[in-house]
Amino acid sequence: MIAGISIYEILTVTSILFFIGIYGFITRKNLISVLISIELILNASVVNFVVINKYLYPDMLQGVIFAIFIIAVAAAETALAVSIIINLYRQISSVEVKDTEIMKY
Amino acid sequence: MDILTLFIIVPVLTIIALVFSKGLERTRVVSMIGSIIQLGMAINLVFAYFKERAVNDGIMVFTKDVVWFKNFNIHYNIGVDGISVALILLTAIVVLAGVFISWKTSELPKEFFISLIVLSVGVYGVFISIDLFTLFVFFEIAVIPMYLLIGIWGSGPREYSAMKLTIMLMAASAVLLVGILGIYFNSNADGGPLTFNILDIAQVNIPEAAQKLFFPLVFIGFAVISALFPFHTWSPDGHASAPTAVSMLHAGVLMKLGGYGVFRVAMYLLPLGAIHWSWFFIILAATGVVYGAFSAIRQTDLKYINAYASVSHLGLVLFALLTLNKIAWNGAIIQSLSHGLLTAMFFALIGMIYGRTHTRDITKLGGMMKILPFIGAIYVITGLAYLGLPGFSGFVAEMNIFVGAFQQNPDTFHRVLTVLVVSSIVVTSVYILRLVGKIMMGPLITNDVQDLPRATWYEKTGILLLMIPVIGIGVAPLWLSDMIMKSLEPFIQGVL
Amino acid sequence: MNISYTVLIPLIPLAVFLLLGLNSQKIKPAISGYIGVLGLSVSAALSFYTAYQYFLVDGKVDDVYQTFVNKSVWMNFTETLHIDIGILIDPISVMMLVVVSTVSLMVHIYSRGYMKGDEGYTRFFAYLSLFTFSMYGLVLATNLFQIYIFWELVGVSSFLLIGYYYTKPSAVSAAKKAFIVTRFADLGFLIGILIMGYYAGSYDFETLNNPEGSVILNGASTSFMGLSVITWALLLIFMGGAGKSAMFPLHIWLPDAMEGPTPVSALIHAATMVVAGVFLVARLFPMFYFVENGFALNIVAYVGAFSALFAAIIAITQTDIKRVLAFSTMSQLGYMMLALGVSGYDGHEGVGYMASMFHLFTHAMFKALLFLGAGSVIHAVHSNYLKDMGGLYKYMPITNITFLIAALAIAGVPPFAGFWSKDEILVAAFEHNKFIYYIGVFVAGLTAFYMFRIYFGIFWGKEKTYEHKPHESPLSMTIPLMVLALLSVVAGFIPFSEFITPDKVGFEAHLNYPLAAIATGVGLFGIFFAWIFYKNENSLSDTYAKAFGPFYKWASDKFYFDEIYLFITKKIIFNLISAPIAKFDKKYVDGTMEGIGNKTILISNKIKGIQSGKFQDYAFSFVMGAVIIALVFIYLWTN
Amino acid sequence: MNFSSFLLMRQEMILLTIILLLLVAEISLPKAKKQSIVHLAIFLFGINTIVGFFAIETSSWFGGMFHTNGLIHFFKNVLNVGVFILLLQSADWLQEKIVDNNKGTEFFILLFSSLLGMYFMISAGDFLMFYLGLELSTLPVAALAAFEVTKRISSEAGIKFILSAALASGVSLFGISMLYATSGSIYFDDIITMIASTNLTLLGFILFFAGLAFKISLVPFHFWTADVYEGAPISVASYLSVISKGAAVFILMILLFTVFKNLMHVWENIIYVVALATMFIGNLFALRQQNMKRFLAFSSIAQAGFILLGLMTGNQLGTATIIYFVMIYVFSNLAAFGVVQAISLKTGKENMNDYEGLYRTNPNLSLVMMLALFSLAGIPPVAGFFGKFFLFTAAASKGYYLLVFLAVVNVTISLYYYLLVVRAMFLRTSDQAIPYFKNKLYMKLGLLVTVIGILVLGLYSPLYDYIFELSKHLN
Amino acid sequence: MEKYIFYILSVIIIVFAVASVSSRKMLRSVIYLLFVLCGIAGIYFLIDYNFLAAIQLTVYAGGIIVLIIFSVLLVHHIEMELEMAKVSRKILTGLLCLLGLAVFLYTIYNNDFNVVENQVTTTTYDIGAKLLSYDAGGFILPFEVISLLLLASMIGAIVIAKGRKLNDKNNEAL
Repeated sequence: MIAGISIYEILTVTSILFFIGIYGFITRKNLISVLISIELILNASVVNFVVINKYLYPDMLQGVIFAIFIIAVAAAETALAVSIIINLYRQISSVEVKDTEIMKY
Repeated sequence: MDILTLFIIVPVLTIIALVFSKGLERTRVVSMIGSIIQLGMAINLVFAYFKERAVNDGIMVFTKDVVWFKNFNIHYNIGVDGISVALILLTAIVVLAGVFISWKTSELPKEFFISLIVLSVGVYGVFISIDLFTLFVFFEIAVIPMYLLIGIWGSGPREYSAMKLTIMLMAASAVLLVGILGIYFNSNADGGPLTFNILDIAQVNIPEAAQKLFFPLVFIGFAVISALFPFHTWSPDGHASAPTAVSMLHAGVLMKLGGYGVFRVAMYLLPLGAIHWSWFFIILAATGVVYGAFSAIRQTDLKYINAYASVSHLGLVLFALLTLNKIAWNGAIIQSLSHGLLTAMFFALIGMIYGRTHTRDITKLGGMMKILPFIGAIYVITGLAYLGLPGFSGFVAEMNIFVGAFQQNPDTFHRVLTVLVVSSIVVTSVYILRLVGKIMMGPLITNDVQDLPRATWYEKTGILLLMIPVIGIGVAPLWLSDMIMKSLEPFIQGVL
Repeated sequence: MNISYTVLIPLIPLAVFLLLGLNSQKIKPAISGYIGVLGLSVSAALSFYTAYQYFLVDGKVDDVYQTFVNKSVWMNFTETLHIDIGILIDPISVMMLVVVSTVSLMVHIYSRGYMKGDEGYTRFFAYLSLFTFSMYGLVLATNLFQIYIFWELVGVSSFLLIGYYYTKPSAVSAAKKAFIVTRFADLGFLIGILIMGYYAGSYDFETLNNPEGSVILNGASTSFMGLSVITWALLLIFMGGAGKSAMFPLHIWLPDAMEGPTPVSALIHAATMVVAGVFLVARLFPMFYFVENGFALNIVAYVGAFSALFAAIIAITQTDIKRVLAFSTMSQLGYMMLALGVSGYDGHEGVGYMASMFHLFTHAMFKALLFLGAGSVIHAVHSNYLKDMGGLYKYMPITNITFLIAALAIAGVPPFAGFWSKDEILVAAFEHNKFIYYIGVFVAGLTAFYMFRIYFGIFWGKEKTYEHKPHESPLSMTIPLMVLALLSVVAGFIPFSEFITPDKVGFEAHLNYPLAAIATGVGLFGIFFAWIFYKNENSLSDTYAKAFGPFYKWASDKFYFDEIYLFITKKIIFNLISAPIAKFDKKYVDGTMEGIGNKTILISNKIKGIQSGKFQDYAFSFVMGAVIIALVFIYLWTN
Repeated sequence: MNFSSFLLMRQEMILLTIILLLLVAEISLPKAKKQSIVHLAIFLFGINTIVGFFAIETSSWFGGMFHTNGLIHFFKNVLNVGVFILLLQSADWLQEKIVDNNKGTEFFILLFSSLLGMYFMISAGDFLMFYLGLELSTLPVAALAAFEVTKRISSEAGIKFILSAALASGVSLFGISMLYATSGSIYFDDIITMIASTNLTLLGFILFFAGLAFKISLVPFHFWTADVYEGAPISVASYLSVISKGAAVFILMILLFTVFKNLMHVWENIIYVVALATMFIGNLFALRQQNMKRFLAFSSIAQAGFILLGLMTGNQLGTATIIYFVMIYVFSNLAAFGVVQAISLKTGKENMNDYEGLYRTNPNLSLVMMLALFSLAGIPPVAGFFGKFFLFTAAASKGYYLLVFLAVVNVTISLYYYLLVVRAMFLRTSDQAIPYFKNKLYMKLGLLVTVIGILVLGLYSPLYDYIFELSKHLN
Repeated sequence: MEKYIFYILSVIIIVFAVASVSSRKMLRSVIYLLFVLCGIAGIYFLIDYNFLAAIQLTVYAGGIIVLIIFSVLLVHHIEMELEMAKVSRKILTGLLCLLGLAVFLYTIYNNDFNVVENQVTTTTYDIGAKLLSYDAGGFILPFEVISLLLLASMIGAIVIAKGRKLNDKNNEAL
């Protein structure tokens, strides 16, 4: 509990964070930047879980533990994504999004 | 083994035998034997039917009921009445004739005959089904081999025609499916279980609103395959591109499924819907009759002429069904048989002519009677039979339809339509005579075709197979019409 | 009277037809000719025997000729409505049996000579047998539907025979025309039958024709557009009859039908089939007479009268001798119709009916004779045209004499057959309708004129140069000529009124001398003019033709009726109905179906851009999809 | 917690064991014998598949985190059979292309991990297990999609897939957090009792649904599908379209029918719209595809749309029809992919016009393909017809006649493009037709099993009855 | 007091998040992300989830950020400026995000949260006990599963990143 701060305000912040992530995901031109945006999105969810746990259901730790798992999964995801990006870079010497558009229509 | 299921088993066995038969000759012989057995069974069925009818006065005889999907109450439920028996006989005849006519098929013959027989399985299946679901299954089975038959062995724009035909027919059966589901889910209106059984559903009072909603769907779903105007355009292209035997089977048998379905499902199960909608569809049907006939006048391709003629003649079937009258219905069934035989004969003849002259363009043909006397004579006879000359089956059918149409609904609307439809007999004679006059009579168009091969034994056999019942029905229609009339009794109750 | 044996009369020709038709390639021509003649002889003998039995031995009960029926059901509609096939023996059917048998037998014999050497010899006899069978079936019919069935069959035999020379385009088109025009007329017939079946509840002649029966008594009860439905039905049925009997305006097929072999013209298009229309009206005479006071019958009278006049005028101008005869036939058929139209029912009132049948009978004899004679001439000179003929009397004496007899008969010169029958017609017309009577008299004059025009043209006049020297026809052809000539002389003396009347009670007919004198005078007058114009080649005819100016031209072009029909068929049906429909079908009906398919593919191509290959676009859609679903289903569309 | 509970988790245990055994084998097998890793994997997985057919009882473990019952067990069996067929079909490819590169074991481990993830996902009793299962089933597949490291399109497919999947799971997680906020628990059993139709719940549900819809490739969450299928190795595309989609459908169905049952009045509308969009978009795009993998991708999107029809009922009938359809779909689609795989492996050709004249040279393959396509199109008497018919029946049972009508319109469109392939194979002849080749045993077996499935599944009604019986677990 | 800290943290989070998704320099973008993550860790501290804050800092800041920086260094020159999206695209995306945000916030603010006043302190022990418990409310199963997940991702990452053995048969790169 943060004194004087209601859950609404925190959720507002996470929502904004979430959409900033989405904005980044859609507009960034670099695969790694996109990855960064995903971290923002995931973090928004993580904070949500933690805050909801704290504010609404403090006696169970479900939210917190969920958050821990999300962080772990995010790490795994990032690692895998980075490896694919690097592999792609080895092939075309580029990590630009526009170079991943040969399959379309 | 039960007498009706054999109609599924025997063709399937034939297919299996075909799969394992090697060489052109053996393929032909196997399919011929298979088809002859079918014909034998069909003839046997007619006699068995009469015998059974004497002791059994159920709506359907030889019924057999096996639960299939019990949760949907889907049964493998079969049985026949006089109408199905007649149509099964027609199918057997046309299939055998088709096998004879396509004796010379040399490209992928095995596949050809297999597809042909698959088609016939579907048709038999529809005619013996009492269960809506099985009926629908067989209906679709009958349609799909057409794609391959036209696409592989056809001529001209075969890919286009095959696709068009398949898509339009499948679109229709898609509509039909909705209709069938509608019927199914209203089959518990009186508190019973949901059922696909046609005879059971007929006892149920399906709410009028539902009938009005689903009748058009079921009707159109079936009628498209009977080339209902304006959904007939698959038919000319399809026929024109199809190989001979396929045209025969298609026009001769497959298109009959439409009328049969309309009668057996749409009219029987949704009588209130039929009464409500008949005015609309009867306009379409009558338009189709006249429209098809006039279109046929203008065509120059033999097969197109026949295709439009079929539009006209099958329009007559639908028209008759929609008059909701027993005599006309009787006529409709006989017309189905008659048209099936005659149009098959026509297509067979066209195939023979095409096989010899390599053209179907009537402007390039003339005076064939001189060089092909047998084919020419049969062509003229078929033409005359087609335009409803007494002594042939077409006359019997048409007179039943006309008399029937005149009996029911003596209001101006129906009268005008009836007169319009009756007048199509003149237009029919115009295009038939134009055809006969152009290609069979008159001077030989080219002199380098003085010597064409005469009709071979298998061609003659095929033709005679079709000709005999045409004359048989034409000369002595009473037994057939009695058989049909009796079977119509329960069906007409609903719409009266 | 036991009539069961009469079944054989139609069945024998049928058997002959099947025998010859199925084996046309195998049977030798000579043999097939014998088979045909033999078969028909038996039928004819049976017919004559029937006539003898019926008229003279046991056909009458209490002075009324009885109707004998022998039938069985062929097709069931309802309990009461069914089509029967059977045999009906009454005065007119027996009379028709005699006519058909006689002429057909003569034509069969004649054809053996005329058709010799033709490659389709067997086929020809098969067709003839088919026709004869159908005609027997028609005249013996017990009900409307049976008559319609055989009506169609005679139509098709006519088609086959006109198109006998099927490699000749003109023959083919004539055959087509004949079939289609009569088929059009039959459409009316059929609709008439349907109406009759519905409102009268029966097709049976006995039921329909019964003057005390419910059909006639209640005939006027249901009306449609001011007329009783039964009248409508009768008019439509008459339309069928008019088509077969070449009444104006459905006559156009008859002249063209002369493309067929000449014996065929004699048999079908002069003596038998074309009178089917007259026979049909006669068959339904009580209905025509009683329903709505004979309204329909009046129409018959006027159509007949007009046709008689119309055809006679055209006949004057034609140069093809067979066409002249054809128009003459049409004219005489009009005469018969006219006679029916002015007839009454009871006793002597029925003189018109009697006269019509009488004329039908005599006409069959002398018109068949005329055609066969013309055939003999054509056989000799190989041309149909008057301009190729002349002075044949010395080469063809028998033909000449028999033709003259026939011409005199048709001209109404006593004591030849035509005089008697035509006289009775004029009497009937005089008694009922003066206007029609005048037409009748005028036509009688015209008839004599045009008939002698061709007679003189063929046998007299200037001799033309012939490629082969003309010679008299063989015996097989001249014997029928002589037989028919004999009949044309004596037929007039048959006391027809004893046998054939509307109410089936015979009456005594006697000559009305003033009227007979006028008719004969007019006929002789016509012959006289013909003699002046055509006995020797001169320019008088041309002068007069010029005097009539355009009228002559119109008449010789048959008042452009062919052109009108051509216009209707080619321009209207073919170009204005069929062609647009075919185009409409291709463009709009098919186009719509195609369009649906093409549009689908077009849409498919149009929207391919959204699968852009950029996963960020995909993400955009993803988020937008989620947001929009949320927006819509949470806030906008809640239920 | 005792031994019997492990027995109830035996599918997972065996699969885990297989993964470990393969690791051991990788280490211990000499280089020359690397090829036999494929045989080993297929053999081991075959055992797993067979063991799966032993019945299992209903139970719940780990405080409700892991459920199992006959139905869930059946789901797993369907997936097993699918994967087994897939392995048979991919065996040649693996031996020729993958094992040579020393990546055989990794392939199997990744594949089996992913399958294990699906097991957990289906058996999940809470959102955490669900989430982990989802990720476990997705991440290895991303690696598999990028498996052909020398191919650019493979890497492209991999990166597209993993980034899109990450976004999807991110969105989904945000939704789950909202659901957690309103219901106070991540356990399904608790949520069922707590859930109320508040707006926040609905928003959470929709976000969560978007994440799952991504896996099933529902419009508008489907865009990755075609690109990834095209770029990924055929086995992986096949896996994605059949197994992965099937598992996602199962879990979606479980969640909708149990957890979100109370929201049905909302989600049935959503499903309605999404189903229509999916069918139309899938079909319209499939119309113009030339690459067979892309073609099948869009076709599978359209099929997903049909599946949704069954969801509309929310009852036992719907459950049964969906399972039945998915099962048939597994066989049909695997058959189609199998043929594409076989041809691609021998000739490297993947385009539709390369198939021209195929029947003349390779009749058996063409027939298999035709049967598969007919089954997908829903032509009797092959199984697909029955599957579709029952789905439509299910939707119609709730009165959604218009939806059924539009669906059958789509069936017609789909028939058109399926026939395009049939046309290429049967109707056309070509000079450059793919020459005759013989398939190896595994491929033959793989195709044979699918064909038997396609032919028998529809006609053999007791199977449906059995599924219907099982379906009561969900309702 | 906590209130203001929260506001400051929020501002940090949002500002750096925006900066992170709009920076033209790759490396800076990553560093901004680090600030965001640290800000979030701060919030965890604020609500007394110290363990979680620690994980956030170690796993995220220590693990993921490093991983990303590595990859950036592998594929980029530090100075290289990033290409930016078209303005129209930015606006469109921005609008979409605003719309989404509006829907989210409207929904959230219209929801009554049943806030429980509490000052419960969660110890690391509690979390550890939960993670290893297989009773109701325990998380042993996910814990095992995530290990598998990590293993699988690791294998996946390695197998893809370990580079290719140049092999003729497979040299069909596009």
